[in-house]
Amino acid sequence: MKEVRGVVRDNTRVAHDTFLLSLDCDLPVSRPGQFVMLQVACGYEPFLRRPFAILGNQARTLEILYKIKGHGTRLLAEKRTGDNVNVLGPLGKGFSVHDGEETIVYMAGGTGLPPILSLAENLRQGILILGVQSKDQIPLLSRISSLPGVELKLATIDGSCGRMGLATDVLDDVVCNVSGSVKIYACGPKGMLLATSECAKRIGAWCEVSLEEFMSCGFGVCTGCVVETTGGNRRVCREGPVFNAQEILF
Amino acid sequence: MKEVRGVVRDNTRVAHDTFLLSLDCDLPVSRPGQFVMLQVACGYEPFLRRPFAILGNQARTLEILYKIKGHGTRLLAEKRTGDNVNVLGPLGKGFSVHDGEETIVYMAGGTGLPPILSLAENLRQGILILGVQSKDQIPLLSRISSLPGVELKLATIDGSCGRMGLATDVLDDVVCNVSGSVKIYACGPKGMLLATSECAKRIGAWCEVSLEEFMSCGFGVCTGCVVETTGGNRRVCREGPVFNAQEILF
Amino acid sequence: MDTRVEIAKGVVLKNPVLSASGTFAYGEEFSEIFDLSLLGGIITKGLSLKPKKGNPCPRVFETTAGMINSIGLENIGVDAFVQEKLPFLGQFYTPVIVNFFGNEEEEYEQVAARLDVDGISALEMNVSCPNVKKGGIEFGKEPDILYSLVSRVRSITRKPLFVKLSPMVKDIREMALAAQEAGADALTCANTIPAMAIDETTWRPVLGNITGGLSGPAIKPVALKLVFDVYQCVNIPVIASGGIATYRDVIQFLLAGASAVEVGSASLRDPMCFISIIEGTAAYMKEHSIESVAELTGKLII
Amino acid sequence: MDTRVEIAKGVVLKNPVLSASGTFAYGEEFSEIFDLSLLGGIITKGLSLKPKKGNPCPRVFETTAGMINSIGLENIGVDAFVQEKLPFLGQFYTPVIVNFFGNEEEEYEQVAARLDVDGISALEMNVSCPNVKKGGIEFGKEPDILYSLVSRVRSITRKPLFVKLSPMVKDIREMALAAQEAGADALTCANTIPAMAIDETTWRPVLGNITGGLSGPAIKPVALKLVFDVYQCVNIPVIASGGIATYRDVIQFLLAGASAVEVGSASLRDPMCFISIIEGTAAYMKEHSIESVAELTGKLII
Ligand SMILES: Cc1cc2nc3c(=O)[nH]c(=O)nc-3n(C[C@H](O)[C@H](O)[C@H](O)COP(=O)(O)OP(=O)(O)OC[C@H]3O[C@@H](n4cnc5c(N)ncnc54)[C@H](O)[C@@H]3O)c2cc1C
Ligand SMILES: Cc1cc2nc3c(=O)[nH]c(=O)nc-3n(C[C@H](O)[C@H](O)[C@H](O)COP(=O)(O)OP(=O)(O)OC[C@H]3O[C@@H](n4cnc5c(N)ncnc54)[C@H](O)[C@@H]3O)c2cc1C
Ligand SMILES: Cc1cc2nc3c(=O)[nH]c(=O)nc-3n(C[C@H](O)[C@H](O)[C@H](O)COP(=O)(O)O)c2cc1C
Ligand SMILES: Cc1cc2nc3c(=O)[nH]c(=O)nc-3n(C[C@H](O)[C@H](O)[C@H](O)COP(=O)(O)O)c2cc1C
Ligand code: FES
Ligand code: FES
Repeated sequence: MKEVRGVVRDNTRVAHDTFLLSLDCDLPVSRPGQFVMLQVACGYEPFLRRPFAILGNQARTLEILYKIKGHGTRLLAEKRTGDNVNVLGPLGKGFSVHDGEETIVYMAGGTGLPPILSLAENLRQGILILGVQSKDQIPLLSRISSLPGVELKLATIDGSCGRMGLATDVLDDVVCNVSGSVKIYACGPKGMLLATSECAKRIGAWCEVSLEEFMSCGFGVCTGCVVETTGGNRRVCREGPVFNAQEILF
Repeated sequence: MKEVRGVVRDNTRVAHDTFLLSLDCDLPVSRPGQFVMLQVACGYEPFLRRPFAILGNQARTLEILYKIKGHGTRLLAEKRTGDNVNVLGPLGKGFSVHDGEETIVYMAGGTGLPPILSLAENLRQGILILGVQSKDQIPLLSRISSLPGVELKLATIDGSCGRMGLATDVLDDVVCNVSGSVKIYACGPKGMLLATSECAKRIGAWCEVSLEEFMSCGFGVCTGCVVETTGGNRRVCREGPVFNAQEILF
Repeated sequence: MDTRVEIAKGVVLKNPVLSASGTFAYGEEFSEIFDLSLLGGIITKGLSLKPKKGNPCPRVFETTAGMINSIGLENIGVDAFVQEKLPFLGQFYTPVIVNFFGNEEEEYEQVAARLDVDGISALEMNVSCPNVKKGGIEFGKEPDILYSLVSRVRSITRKPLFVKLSPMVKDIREMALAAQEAGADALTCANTIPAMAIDETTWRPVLGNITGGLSGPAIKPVALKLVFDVYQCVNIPVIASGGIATYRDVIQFLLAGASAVEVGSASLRDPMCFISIIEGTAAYMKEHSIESVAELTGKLII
Repeated sequence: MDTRVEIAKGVVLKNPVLSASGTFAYGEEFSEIFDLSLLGGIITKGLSLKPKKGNPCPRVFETTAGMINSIGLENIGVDAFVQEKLPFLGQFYTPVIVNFFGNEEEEYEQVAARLDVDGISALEMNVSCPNVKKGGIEFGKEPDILYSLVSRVRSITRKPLFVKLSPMVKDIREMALAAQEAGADALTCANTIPAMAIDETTWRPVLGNITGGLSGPAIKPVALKLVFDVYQCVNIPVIASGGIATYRDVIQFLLAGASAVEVGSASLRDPMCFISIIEGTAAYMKEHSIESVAELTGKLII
C-alpha cells in the first residue's frame, strides 16, 4: 500500500455510462482482484475516497474501468488529461493463484467486470461469462472477445446480445458441459454471487467471489466494511475483497 | 431583486489576480453602487454566495470585476465560456443621483474600484483617484483613463505609477485645488473610507461611502452584515452598501 | 394527492415547508422574489418585548457546508412588529407563525400576550435563551425550567404554541415531554448547535460574540436523529429544523417523524430553494402515490 | 522551537498530533505507509473485556463534509490486544495510548486492570457507552455517574487516565469538572455527535444500527466550542477531537485550549494527512517564532 499521485492520461467513455481511465502512476505491483481508493474531489464533496478494482497496472499505467453511479464517479468522469488523481493502493487481497488442471469459469456482472477481466487477462484461459442489462452496456467488447485462450459468453436481460437472461443461467449450462472439475471466479451483484456460490457448492467447484461493500477507509482501519463469514467478521477491504465463496454467510 | 441564470461569455485576467467577468444575463436595471450575489459553487464549497459590485449591466450583459481572495473567487476564475453562474440581484441601494454643481471626486482603493468605476462611467465627470499597491495591480487602465469627462489620478504605495503614497494623500491635494464645493464618492479599505470621510467633514463636502461586510444572504434577511450608524444598526446589503459617510460610526 | 398538513388545531399548512425564524426577517425581502402565498407557512424573526440591537459584528461565519451565526436576536420588538410588519404579512394566503423569546419568564409572557392579535396563526417559542434570573442557564436545558416556562406562556395565550427545542441537551426526549406536558401544541426540533470559529492568523475568535450557533447541511444528520427521538415519545406534531435544503431532505425528515419542516440557512444562499423544495416534495408524493403527508410522517421502516 | 508537549506526567508527545481511536485500528495498516514514530502518539481502537462483534452493516455512511459511523465498537478484546498487538506497537518511538470502554463499571475496571502492563503510556476512557445496569443511560451524560466511574477506574490503575467526553450533554463543563475531580489526568473533547441518515428511496435508515455518530469537518465548529468551554474550567490538559484535517485546525484548537489533538475521519480519506498536519504545525510555529506548544494553548485573544 502506497499513496501515489496519478496523472490522467486518458479518460474515455467506452459504453453507456462507463469510462476507461488511464493514469500515469507509480503504483507498486498488484495482482488481479486488488483495488485502489481514488480521491475524486479536491475538497470535501464527497468527503471519502472511492474504491475501484485495478484493471491494469503495468508500465507505470493504472487502468480503471468505472461506471457512473453518483456524485463521486461523475466528478471522476469530468477529469481531463493532465489532471491529478490521488491513488491509495494496491489494497486488499487479490484472487488466489491458479495452478491446477480445472477449467476456469469467470463470472462478471455489472461493475464486477474489471477485477474479473484483469484476472482473465492474467490467466489467459477459461470461459468468461458476462451478464449485463443490454448490449450497449458492454464496455471493451473487442478487448474482451479477443482475449487469447478465453472464450466469452454473453447474457443480456433484454436479449440484445448473447443469451437472453442472467449470467447464472449461462453458468448452469457451462458447468453441465465441462468435463473435469471447475474453478469459478465471480464478481457482481450479491444475487449473482449467491447463485454462483450455490452452483459451485452443488458441483463441488472451488469458487472465489469478490465482494463490494461501502468503504470509508479501504485499508482496514475502520472496520466499516465487514462481512460475516464462517470465521467471524472479515474486512472486505483487507481480508477481501476476494473470499472463498463457501466462507461467506450471504 | 431577481434570481437569474448567468452564462459566462468571457472571464479574463485583466491585472495581477484580477479578472473581468462578462455574463449573458437578464438582470433588471440597476444603478451604480448596487451589487449581485453570485453562486460560485455547484455544491456547498463554499456554502454561501459571494457579493460583487455591478460594474456594468447593459444590453443583457453583466460585468463584474473581481480579485482573487480565497476559495470562492478562485472557483469563479475557473469558469469558462458557456458555464452557468446563478445571479441574485440587483441588491442594495446605489449611490445617490448627482445633479448639483459640485466637483465630483471618486475615491477607489483595492476591490473598491468596480462600484466607483461604474458610477464614473455613468456620470462622466469629475476626478477619479485610484490607490493601489503597485502598477501591475491596476485593472482596465485604458478603459479608466479614457473615460470622457473624468480625470484619473493614481497613487501607488510603491511609487511604480502616479504619485507614491495613498489615495487619501492625493485627495488632500485635490480638495485644496478645487474651487467651489466638492462631492465625494468612495469605496475601498476601511482606513481609506475613514480618512476620506474625515477629509469630507473638514471641508464640508457631501460624501458617500460604499462599505464591504461579510454577507451571508445579501438581501436583508439575516442581519448578519449590520453597521452601526447614527440612526442605529443598518444592514449593509439592504440600506447600503452606500451610506452617507457622516452617518457611519467607523 | 394532498400536500396539506394540520400542524395544530386550525393551523393548516398548504404544504409542509415553512420558512425558519431569523433567515426570513419579516417576509418583505422574500416577497420581492416569489409569492409568499406559495409557502406552507411563514415563521418570522424572533421577537422580544423591546427592540434588540443584537451582537457586535462579525455576526456570521461560513463553515464547511454550513455557517455559524451570532446575530444576537436583533429584532424590532413586538410592538413594531404588530404595527408595521403584520399588516404586510396579512396580504398572503399562508399562516403567519411568530417566533419570540425573553430573558426571563415574565418577558416571554408579556411578548406572548401582545401577540394575541388577529393575523397570527401560531406562536413559536425560542427557548435557547439564557434565563437571566437563573444564572444564565438556558430555558431549554432543564425539563423543569422548560415546563414552568411553557406552562406560564400557555396560560397567557390561546394561540397554538410551538416550542422550539435546543439541540445540545442531555436527552431531548425529556425536554420534548416537558414541553408537551406543559401544553405545547407542536415541537420544533431543533435550534442551532453551539459552535465557534477561530482565525489562526489573528489568534482571535472570528465572531464578535466569540461563539454562535451552527446551522446548514453540516448539521442535518444530527437534526434528523433529534426529530426521530422526539417523534417516538410525544403525541403532538414535530416540526423539523436543521440543514434542510432539498425535497429529499424533506422526505427524510417526514419519515423520521416530522409533520412539517423549516428551511433556514439554505434559503440564505438560495432564496428560490423554497419553490424547488415545495415542488419537489409534491412531485415525490405524486410519483410514489402518497395521498397525504401523514402517509410519510414517522413511516420509517425499521 | 520545540513541538513536544507533556500531556500527563511522564507522557511526552513529540508533537501534539495523535491518531484518534477507531480510525487507526491497532496501527498495523498505517505502519505500511509511514513510520509511526513520526506521530505525537497513537490511540488505539477502543477495547472491551471480551472481543466484540459490533453492529450490523452498513456501519458507515458519508454525509456532507463528514460521516456517520455505527461500528458498534468492534474490537479484538483486551487480552488479544495485549498479546498480539502491543508488541508490534512497541517497535515505534511514540507513546501508545489505549482507548477502552465497558458496559458497566466493573467491566471498565477489569479492562483497565489488564492494561496495566509495560508498553502502554496512558489510557483513554470512552464514556459514551450505555450503562447497562442503569437503564442504558450513557456514563458520560450525568456528572455523578461519570464521577463514580472515573473514580473507580482511577483507583485501579496507575497509568495516566484520559477521559473522552460525550459532546451531547447539557453542559460539558459539569462533565469535565466531574472527571477532573475523580482524578482524570487529561480530557479528550469530544466523541462523535449522535446522528442518523435515512434513504428516502427505501424509507429505511441507512445504517444497520439505525443511528450512529457524526464526525469529520462538519462538526469542527462544535468541537472547537466544546474545547474552549472545557479549557476554561479545568486545570488538566485538554485533547481535542472533532473534524481536525489540517495544521490550521490544529492551531485553532490549540488556541481554543487544547494541548494536543486527535485526527480521526480525515485520516480515513487521506492516511498521509498526519504527516502534512505535523509538518504544517511545525512550520507554523517556526514561522511565527513560537517556541513551544504552551505558547499556543489557550492563547486565544478575546
Ligand atoms: C472493492 C471495490 C471495487 C470496486 N470496483 C469498481 C470498479 O472497478 N468499477 C466501478 O465502476 N465500480 C467499482 N466499485 C463500485 C464503486 O466504488 C462505486 O460505484 C462508487 O464508489 C460510487 O461512488 P459515487 O460517488 O459515484 O456514488 P454515490 O453517490 O456515493 O452512491 C451512488 C450509489 O452507489 C452506492 N455506492 C457508493 N459507494 C459505494 C461503494 N464504495 N461500494 C459499493 N457501493 C457504493 C451507493 O450506495 C449508492 O447507491 C467497486 C467497489 C468496491 C467496494
Ligand atoms: C457589497 C460588496 C461588493 C463587493 N464587490 C466586489 C467587487 O466588485 N470585486 C471584488 O473583487 N470584490 C468585491 N467584494 C469583495 C468580495 O465579495 C470578496 O472578496 C469575496 O467574497 C471573497 O470570497 P472568497 O471565497 O474568494 O474568499 P474567502 O475564502 O471567503 O475569504 C478570503 C478573505 O476575504 C474576506 N471576505 C470573504 N468574503 C467577504 C465578503 N463578503 N466581504 C468582504 N470580505 C470578505 C475574508 O474575510 C477573508 O479574509 C465585494 C464585497 C461586498 C460586500
Ligand atoms: C442568521 C440566523 C438567524 C436565526 N435567528 C433565529 C431566531 O431569531 N429565532 C430562532 O428561534 N431561531 C433562529 N435561527 C435558527 C433557525 O431558525 C434554524 O432553526 C437553524 O438555523 C437550523 O436550520 P437551518 O440549518 O435550516 O438553518 C437563526 C438561524 C440563522 C442562520
Ligand atoms: C469509524 C470510527 C470509529 C470510531 N471508534 C471509536 C472508538 O472505538 N472509541 C472512541 O472513543 N472513539 C471512536 N471514534 C471517535 C473518534 O475517535 C473521534 O473522536 C471522532 O471521530 C471525532 O473526530 P474526527 O472528526 O477527527 O473523526 C470513532 C470514529 C470513527 C469515525
Ligand atoms: S473500509 Fe475501513 S476497514 Fe474496510
Ligand atoms: S447579508 Fe443578510 S442581511 Fe445583509
